[in-house]
Amino acid sequence: MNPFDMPQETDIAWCPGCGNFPLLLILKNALRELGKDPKEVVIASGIGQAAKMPQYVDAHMFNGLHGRSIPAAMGIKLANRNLTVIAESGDGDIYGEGGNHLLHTARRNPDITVLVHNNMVYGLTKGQASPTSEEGMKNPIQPDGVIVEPFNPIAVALAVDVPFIARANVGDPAQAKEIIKAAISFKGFALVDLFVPCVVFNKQNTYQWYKDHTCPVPERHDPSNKAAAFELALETEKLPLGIIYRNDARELYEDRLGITDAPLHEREVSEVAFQELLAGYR
Amino acid sequence: MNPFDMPQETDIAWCPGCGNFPLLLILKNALRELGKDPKEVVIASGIGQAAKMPQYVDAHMFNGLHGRSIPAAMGIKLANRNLTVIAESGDGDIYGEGGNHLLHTARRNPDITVLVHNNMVYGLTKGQASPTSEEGMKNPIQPDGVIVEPFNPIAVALAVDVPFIARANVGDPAQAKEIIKAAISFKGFALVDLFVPCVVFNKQNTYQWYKDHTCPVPERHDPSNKAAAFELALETEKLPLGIIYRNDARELYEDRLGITDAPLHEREVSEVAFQELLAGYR
Amino acid sequence: MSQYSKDVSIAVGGSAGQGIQTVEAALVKILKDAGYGVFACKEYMSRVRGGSNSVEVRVSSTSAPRRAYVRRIDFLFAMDAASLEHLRWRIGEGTIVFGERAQVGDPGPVRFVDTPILRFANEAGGNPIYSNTVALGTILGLLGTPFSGAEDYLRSVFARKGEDIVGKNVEAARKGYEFGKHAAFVEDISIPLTPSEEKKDDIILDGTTALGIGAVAGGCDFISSYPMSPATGVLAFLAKEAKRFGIVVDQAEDEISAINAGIGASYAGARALVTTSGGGFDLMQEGVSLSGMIETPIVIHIGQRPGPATGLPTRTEQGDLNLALHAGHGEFARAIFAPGTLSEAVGTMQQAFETADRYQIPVFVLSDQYFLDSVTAVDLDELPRIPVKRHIARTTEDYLRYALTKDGLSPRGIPGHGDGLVCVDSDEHDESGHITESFAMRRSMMEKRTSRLTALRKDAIMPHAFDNLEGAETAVISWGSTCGTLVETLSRLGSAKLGGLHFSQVYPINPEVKKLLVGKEVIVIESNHSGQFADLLGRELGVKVSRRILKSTGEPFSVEELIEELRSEA
Amino acid sequence: MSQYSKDVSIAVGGSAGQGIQTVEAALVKILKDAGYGVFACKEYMSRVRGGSNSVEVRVSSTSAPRRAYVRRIDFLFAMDAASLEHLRWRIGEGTIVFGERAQVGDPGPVRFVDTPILRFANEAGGNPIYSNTVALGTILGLLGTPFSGAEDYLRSVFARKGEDIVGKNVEAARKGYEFGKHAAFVEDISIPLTPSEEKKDDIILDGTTALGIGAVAGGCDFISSYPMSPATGVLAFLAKEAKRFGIVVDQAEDEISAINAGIGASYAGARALVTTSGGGFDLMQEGVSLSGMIETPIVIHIGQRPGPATGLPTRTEQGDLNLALHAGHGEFARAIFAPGTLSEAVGTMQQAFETADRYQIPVFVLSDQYFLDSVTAVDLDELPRIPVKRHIARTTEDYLRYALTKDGLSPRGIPGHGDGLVCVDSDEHDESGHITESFAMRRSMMEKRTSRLTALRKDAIMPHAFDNLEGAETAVISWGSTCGTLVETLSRLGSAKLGGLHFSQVYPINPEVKKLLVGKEVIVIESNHSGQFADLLGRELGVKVSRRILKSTGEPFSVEELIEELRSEA
Ligand SMILES: Cc1ncc(C[n+]2csc(CCOP(=O)(O)OP(=O)(O)O)c2C)c(N)n1
Ligand SMILES: Cc1ncc(C[n+]2csc(CCOP(=O)(O)OP(=O)(O)O)c2C)c(N)n1
Ligand code: SF4
Ligand code: SF4
Ligand SMILES: [Mg+2]
Ligand SMILES: [Mg+2]
Repeated sequence: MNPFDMPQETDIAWCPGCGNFPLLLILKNALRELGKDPKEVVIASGIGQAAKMPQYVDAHMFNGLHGRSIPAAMGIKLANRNLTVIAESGDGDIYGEGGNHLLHTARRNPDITVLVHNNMVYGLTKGQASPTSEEGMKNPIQPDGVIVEPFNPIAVALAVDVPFIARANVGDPAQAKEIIKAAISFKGFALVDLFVPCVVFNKQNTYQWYKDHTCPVPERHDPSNKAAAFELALETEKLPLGIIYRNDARELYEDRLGITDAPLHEREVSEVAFQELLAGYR
Repeated sequence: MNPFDMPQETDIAWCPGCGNFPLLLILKNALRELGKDPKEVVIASGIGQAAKMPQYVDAHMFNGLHGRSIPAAMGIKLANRNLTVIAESGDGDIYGEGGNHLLHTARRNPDITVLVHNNMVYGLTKGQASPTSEEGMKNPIQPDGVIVEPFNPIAVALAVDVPFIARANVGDPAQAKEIIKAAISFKGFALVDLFVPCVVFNKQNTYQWYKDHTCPVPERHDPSNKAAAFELALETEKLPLGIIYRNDARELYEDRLGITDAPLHEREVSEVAFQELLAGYR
Repeated sequence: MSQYSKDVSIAVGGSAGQGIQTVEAALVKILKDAGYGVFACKEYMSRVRGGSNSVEVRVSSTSAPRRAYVRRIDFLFAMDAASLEHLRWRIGEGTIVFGERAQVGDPGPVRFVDTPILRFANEAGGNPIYSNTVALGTILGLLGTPFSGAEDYLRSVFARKGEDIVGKNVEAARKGYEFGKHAAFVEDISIPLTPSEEKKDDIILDGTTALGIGAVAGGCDFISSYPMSPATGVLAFLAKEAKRFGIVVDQAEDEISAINAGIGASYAGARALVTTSGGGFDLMQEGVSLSGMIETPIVIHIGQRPGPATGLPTRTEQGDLNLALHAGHGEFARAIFAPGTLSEAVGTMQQAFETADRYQIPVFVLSDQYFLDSVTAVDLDELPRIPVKRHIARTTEDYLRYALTKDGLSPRGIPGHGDGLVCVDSDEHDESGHITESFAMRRSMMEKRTSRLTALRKDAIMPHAFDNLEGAETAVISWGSTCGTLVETLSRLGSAKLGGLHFSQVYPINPEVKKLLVGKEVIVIESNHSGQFADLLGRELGVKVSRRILKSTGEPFSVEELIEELRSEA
Repeated sequence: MSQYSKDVSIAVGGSAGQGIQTVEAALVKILKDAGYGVFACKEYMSRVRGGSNSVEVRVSSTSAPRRAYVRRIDFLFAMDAASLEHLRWRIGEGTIVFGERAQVGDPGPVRFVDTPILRFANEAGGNPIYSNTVALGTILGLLGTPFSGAEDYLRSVFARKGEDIVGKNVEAARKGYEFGKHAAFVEDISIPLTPSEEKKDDIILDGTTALGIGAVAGGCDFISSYPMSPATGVLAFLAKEAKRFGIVVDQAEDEISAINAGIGASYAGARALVTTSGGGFDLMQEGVSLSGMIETPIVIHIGQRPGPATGLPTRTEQGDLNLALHAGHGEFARAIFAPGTLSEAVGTMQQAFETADRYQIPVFVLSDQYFLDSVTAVDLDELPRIPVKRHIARTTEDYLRYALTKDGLSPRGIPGHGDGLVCVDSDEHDESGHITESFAMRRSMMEKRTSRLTALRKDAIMPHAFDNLEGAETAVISWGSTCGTLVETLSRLGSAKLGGLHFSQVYPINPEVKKLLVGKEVIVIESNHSGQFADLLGRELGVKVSRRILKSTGEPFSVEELIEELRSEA
């Protein structure tokens, strides 16, 4: 029994064989192994197949708008920093619609974990190209195949100095779990790009494809070396899996904002301070 | 006389000493030296001090919404590829509000030039921090100084594979002009980050500061080497000026879309094709 | 009188991925070609596999075609137990349920025909995927249409898959067909509908395709959009036709980009379209305001679905009229269309481009999931065509984009077409399109941008009156997708007291409409919670609406439901 | 009667960067402390340097304070030629223009007092920047208030700049003061206003500060916003106070982020605010819809300015009422406030948080540039205070976020506070907050989200009646920022036929309001083009508005203008 299992049987809306199933298990195991209590965990998601994840995890859920899981997660964290806050959604949601939030929340560095289910396609809306779709992939909006370059999330994350950047493949659940654990444990903004096959709409990036096109981050790689990490990010033959970049030295946004352990809803408006404020306008 | 000078005297809304004045001259000179006819040039801008630029250039103007100059410019280019299309705005506009469009338009690679007046501050709205403001800069919203990391436009542009990336300083008008000319001449999506001091609201990043904190791109730098360009982008002591990255091999979005030289407004709906279309539903 | 004398209502229920929509498509085509009137609609969950979805196909004569959803099911084909449960509330006295006991389990207290769908599929093709074809055959057998129609259809559809696949499909269909014929005999089913002999020149469309064809006919040059149900289909349609017509199709990174690219393209002379649903449209509103300010046309299709927020993504609602009406900050002119039939869809989409260009404004076309997914045959002779006039002026050297004129409309120049410069500005601007802070100019420009509303109002499409509105005591009003349901309802109620009025343009409203309503009670039918069009009628015409019949569960109105609601008024 | 018997209207015109606003601030403070009633407002161009801006300061008695913009200028201080041109249309018979001929050039046919502003500045401080202080001194001299007030003020303001600067400023002021006294004598100016002796416990606020203080008092814990004129001030105010009160202030990358962060924070228990203007608000609308769907409170301040699009960024308008009313796709409950006085601003901002939390909805506070920049003294004894009740429930293990209740309101739990889990979903959801496709549940949840409107309506703040509305034939209605102007207009018209009614809550409208209007003609004053509140009165109460007095040039109504408009009705 995992405390994050739903208390009752749930009709899961994913297709049989969908990569989201293994990831659900991986996430729940990671949370359990970290010793988390469901009551301290909030999963904020957007909209998409990936974004349904929190529907199936027994924890707090904020299932918001397509593309907006990151600002919502940040708001939650700032209001109560005792919570473990995960933002979780698909590649279309976080890299496409919500791309601007990724860029700028990284600059702030709140202690939240961003899990992106990267299936290189828009699953829920039935097979349009996502930002990470490979060139040439046929889809309803580009019948002759994708004619734009894919988005490189690792490179972009490096460029905006995300202090924890990793990539994992649900085809290797053990590694994926450890990476997710490391990301959640990391104090700061952590991004994990997860390869999660869509078996219905992406017939080219299959479990096998991900197996064939990935390799572990080279052992000699120093994750604190950003330039080296960028070179890894540019690899196209075999996409490196593991922790690509890590910088433990960045200060948290919460700390820089002077946020204490007391959640905001416990804050009281000091009458003395208020009278002082008014006095300033006498 | 420059054909891009306004036919009548114009009340320019910038402050005396503003870096936008030298840039206005630089841009008009660049356009003249490229032999452009005002009737073939469209400047699309957003909102901000920078975005007022096309108000003072005698060419076609699309002064649209804050943050949205890039999609507008792309739309214009796709509708009539014979036009020379420039998207021009401030750092807040293009890197902040409009960050997502920079990311994803780069992936498409339309033949437009993006000129960002980077004054490291929100000028028009009176001195709030922009994405490129330095940490610690005092401003009305962070009275104790900026507490987030600055946005690195060069690094981000590299991460999304912008095929022409350059940086210039209006303090060196000759170089700035040449770079702008190169960017406009470049066949593809070109980004120029321009250092343009705001003399009113940014008292730390002055003409002198830019002079002291910049250096030319090292001569040995190979602009076709993306990893090397990324290392240059990470420099913080002296910010390199010049062409940082250049890749002439990327195909244009216009070409990949099959757009011809005939502007879209000349397109006619072929009745034969229309009848064929209908026949398909018989 | 036979229960089938006017029409037969067939429902097929199954899970997503089972392909029940292929049964729908086949039935519609085969029956239309056989000389019947056909209508189909569907309802489905927001999932790619599993769940319970259904299609409804109504078969009628071509002289009295049905064009609306009915609750009643005559033949219910349940492909699994869950879909039988899902549709059970619609099972009535006349319903016969067809399904395979092994799949469906105990069907409960219903008239049930154990139909060896899976067995036949395996026998004919060695694969459960032939189940749909078996069901198709069975239905055609029940209806007693010639098998040749099915055979021809299957041959043409599967031709490129090879003779083996064709053969298996035909065989599967035939097994079903024979079973159906036999079942009709056993169950004493006889369908008195007589197919028409006359060969009509018609095509089969759904709402999405009709709007897409309208866009092509309307000279749409450019579309940039971001996928969102139920509006993605229009984007996909134009993508499919892009090459044939030279249309530029761009998948945007978000809705903000989409509308700004559209307005950019329109500034440069293209007829531009965006398609989205309520949530995505929210993000486009600043763009709508820009279009209003710079007087640059843009056509916006909103495929409505139940909100707020994500709501029910695959269901239907007419909840975004107020949104379109007030979208974008500030005040400026606009027009809103809402087709109710597929031929209106083809027409209003063309009209939308014409109106947008003529009046240099943002124009909306509102549809909804029910409408977009509804299928009927459309007579080619009646297909509306509006010539593409570009309303673009070649500029002279002294060109002023916002030259002040009597009617507020300045000749619209575009860059690169003539000797002038075309300057547009989201700031308040002068005649040349440059920024101004003059209050006098502001006043003139506000007047300019809003005064065209008078002409727009006079030009507004008159609503379509039916069922003898003139003589009726009460006008029952529909807009957009509820049209078909109201038409059938009133014709079935057959009351002289009730007349119908359908609006395919909902804003502005032609002032002449007031005359149509003088002295009548007014009832408005809307698929939303508050009666947004009823409010609008009050605001625009001062018409008092005496009753609002509203529904916002995510399902369309059924004819039965409307009949029940209106019986007391009849 | 002296032209100054009720009040003196002083205008100072100069270019941006010349610091005329420091003159305004000084005048208001010194005159208030001296026992006068004061009001100030400003108008300025969208530029940081140059152009022509002006401030208006009205001095009155404290017993009959003025709180509105008048066109009339008694003393016009022109710091340069351009500002004299800029304000020339407001020069009337009684206007005396002060300025230095060397700066202003030929002032034209006006009553002109050549005032050596620059010369004195150079003499006193060796620097033109002392010009403002000279002007300040001159005004005080004209008014004949004791110089000690100016001296005290300058000492305290410049204290941290050192004795030298203080001394130069005092000297500059003194030179102006002496000149002003002399000019008053020469020009035969005598001001009959007597300052009040009574020391009131009051503070000086502008609209921005009043809203900021209201937010602090209302328990605002969190604000995330993106700068946009004229709404940025509220963000800057809270930023300044963040440390003192432990408020979290986040500058967002865009407005979409701002509202989603706000709703996230609110979900986790914070009272959250966003501040923006129309264009930025457009981008927040999907977030508004989310707030409605997940029943998570959020307070939204819209500082209105003239649209569409960028419009006139530093000017004023009330054009976004319809926008707020219909913002966000789908249907759900909301409330909209629009304070008309600074003390109402303090109060309604608190009420906004209380209403948002109590009803778990998005709540709007509408202001505009004119209001945000208007300054008056506010009596501390009358400062409205509403206790901060959080309306948050500790959850139990079986907690259901959307438990169905009679009034549609479920106890609001937040994560980490109790034993339950708090699940919210932008999809249609069941009581536990998980996604559902049940139509029955949809119906219940739509009912739940909208039925609270009944209670909201009953709780709605009643409008403020004045000028003997009860006995009047005609009710003249204001909402938001036009309040002060209407109050002064009616009091000056002094007609028993006209009564006033000011709405500080514009939606929903308390049904009791209808009684106040029974049998009366209704006139509505609005700073917009179409009369949006007049439409709303029609929709909400069925009230027929007989006349709309509208203005959308970007300027506020002046009292004179309203008097002219209403004279025929008086
Ligand atoms: C503002 C907005 N635009 C569009 C949509 C429609 N939409 C829902 S999910 C989705 C894409 C899903 O793709 P992704 O995020 O990759 O998730 P996946 O389904 O592939 O897991 C889209 C476009 C929406 N809900 N909201
Ligand atoms: C949607 C929207 N949000 C905010 C604004 C207000 N605004 C106008 S310009 C600007 C920032 C300007 O900064 P930048 O782009 O760096 O240009 P600069 O003035 O510094 O040249 C802002 C926040 C707006 N016009 N529209
Ligand atoms: S469509 Fe793809 S991503 Fe969505 S549930 Fe099915 S397999 Fe998974
Ligand atoms: S505020 Fe700064 S950027 Fe704007 S015009 Fe003045 S100096 Fe230039
Ligand atoms: Mg995806
Ligand atoms: Mg800037």
